[in-house]
Amino acid sequence: MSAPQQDEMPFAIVQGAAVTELPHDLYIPPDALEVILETFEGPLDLLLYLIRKQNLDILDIPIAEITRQYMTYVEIMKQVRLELAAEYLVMAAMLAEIKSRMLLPRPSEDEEEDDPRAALVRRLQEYERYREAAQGLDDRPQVGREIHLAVIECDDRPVRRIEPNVTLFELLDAFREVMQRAAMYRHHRVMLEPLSVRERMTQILERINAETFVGFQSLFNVTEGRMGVVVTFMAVLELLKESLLTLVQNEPFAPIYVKAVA
Amino acid sequence: MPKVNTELKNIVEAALLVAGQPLTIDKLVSLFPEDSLPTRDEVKAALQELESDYGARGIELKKIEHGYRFQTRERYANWIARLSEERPVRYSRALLETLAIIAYRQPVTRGEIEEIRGVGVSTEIVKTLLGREWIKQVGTRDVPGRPALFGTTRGFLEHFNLENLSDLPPLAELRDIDKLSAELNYQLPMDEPPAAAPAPPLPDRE
Amino acid sequence: MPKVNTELKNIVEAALLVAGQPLTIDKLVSLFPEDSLPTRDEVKAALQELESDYGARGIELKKIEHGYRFQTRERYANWIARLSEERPVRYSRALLETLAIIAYRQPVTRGEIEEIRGVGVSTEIVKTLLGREWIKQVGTRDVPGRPALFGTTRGFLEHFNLENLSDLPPLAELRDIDKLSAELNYQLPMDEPPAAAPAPPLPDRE
Repeated sequence: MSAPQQDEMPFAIVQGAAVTELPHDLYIPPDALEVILETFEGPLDLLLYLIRKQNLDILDIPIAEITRQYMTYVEIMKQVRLELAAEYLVMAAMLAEIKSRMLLPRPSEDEEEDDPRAALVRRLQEYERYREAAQGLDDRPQVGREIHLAVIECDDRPVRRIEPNVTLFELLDAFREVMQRAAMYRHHRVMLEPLSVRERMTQILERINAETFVGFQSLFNVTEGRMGVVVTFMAVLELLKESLLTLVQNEPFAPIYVKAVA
Repeated sequence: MPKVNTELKNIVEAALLVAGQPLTIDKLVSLFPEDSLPTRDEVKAALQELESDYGARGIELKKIEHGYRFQTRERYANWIARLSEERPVRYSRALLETLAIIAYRQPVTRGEIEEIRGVGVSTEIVKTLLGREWIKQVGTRDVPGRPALFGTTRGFLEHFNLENLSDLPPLAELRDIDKLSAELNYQLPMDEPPAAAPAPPLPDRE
Repeated sequence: MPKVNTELKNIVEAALLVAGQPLTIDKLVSLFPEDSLPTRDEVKAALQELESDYGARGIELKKIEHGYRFQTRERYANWIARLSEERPVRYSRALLETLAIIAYRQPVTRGEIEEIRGVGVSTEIVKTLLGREWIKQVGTRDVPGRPALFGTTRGFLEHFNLENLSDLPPLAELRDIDKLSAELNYQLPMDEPPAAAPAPPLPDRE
């Protein structure tokens, strides 16, 4: 697709002139063009490529020439690729600006004027060192590529599992969240008994079963004091309400017995 | 017996130690390029030398059917076992929510938990909580299907360093969890009894 | 240096070979029961002996941060590569450059990476690096938007066979801008590159 099928099909329009042939100094076989364009990691990478290709020193870029080559590339990229990163155009503008500043008359000798290329050179250098570092990283021995971890099997290795820890905070946080969710559904109005009653309900259920009767009074532990007795009583009432236990009294004033609902 | 080439032996050693499965002699031969294939006898000789090199080490070379592999010496099994003690996985949010609902709503059936959470509770979660001995079945509800009722255990209280359930903050306070967390964190580590907090007021109803 | 106990050395050897990941000295100590804990120095001595035992073998003991692991020697890579059919993954330059900037400049924001590279950093790349656990968010920069600051992880060191970050070769030196040729090429337009400028020497290392 990048190869020119007909001479009249220009690759690009550079500064008003149609480019029908790839510039000689691009050194790119036409069918490889797109692949190559895609290998550039951005405008800095392209610039470095142009500079290095001509064995030029970053510190001494012939800005006019490099700008011309850069523009050619950018125009070609515009033609063959639908999307061109905006950064390429920003760079093109920057190059044009540097070029024009360098055309201005030289400032007087005693005036220290920064080379207009300075900022660009710094960026290029900065980028280049990381580009090299990236190459250096890739050249390192990597696990799974040059080096492999020794790991031997141990069949009958008893696995001792350690259970994850959970903090009370995590538990409460989970509960808060679920309650918030539940609150969004009105019809799921969740009633919460005092926790002490809830706990006592569990304890009572553990003590009773469906087969044998347990004395009602034995559920109470007087050493818990008044509050404990009340909690137990509420728990029994709650269990009754939820039909989890039955109370049996054979005759008035006879002992009351409790058993789980079968 | 051909003399053993050190490079050959090293390559065989490295291959066996990274393969993760027994390697046959043929497989070991195949690691070499066409133009420098060792003979099967040479590989066998390398294996024999390796076997004696590791004669008194922490691992040993074993022949398994037609393959060879390194394995740990059995008598070090106890030490090695402790290696795998780590890496506890984290519990899922679903599990924590289920546990929290059981704590606050006990005795409660799985169906009721699902109703509150708005989503199903997997059998896996219930099993994990039972296995951890944080919850137990305390009865069944007298409705069709007779679903199990779950409640928390002594182990639950111990893990969360609670003397009893009413040490859990009432729901109303949960809304201000950030303030609460500061206090709670203060209570950890678990060994210490909770700073004698006054019994919280009876929880509000929602 | 305490005399090395063979059993201790064997256990350390077996544990490292079973673990398949770096183990710290503390972890190695923890493999022993309370009543026979070796000292850290004893374990260190065992590691040193192992290192020299394996000095000319197919695998070597390598230190990564505070951990130790056994790995194949790089020079046997070609043989070991034939063990498995899978081709090792190749990473794109964009990914490697991003990683290099994070490694050398950490902590660094995505915006700063983009500034250096001169192009945007795709979310895909950041995700891949996070997913491989080579980088992690280490904080946020206190500027508007509070962008995430990234740094490398131990997984990064492990993968690239680095004992620590200072094992990375130094970045190429930034040459002084003042050395810009005094002779600005004012002679525009020019189609030819300036005569001089021989290939620059390899950049010095810092």
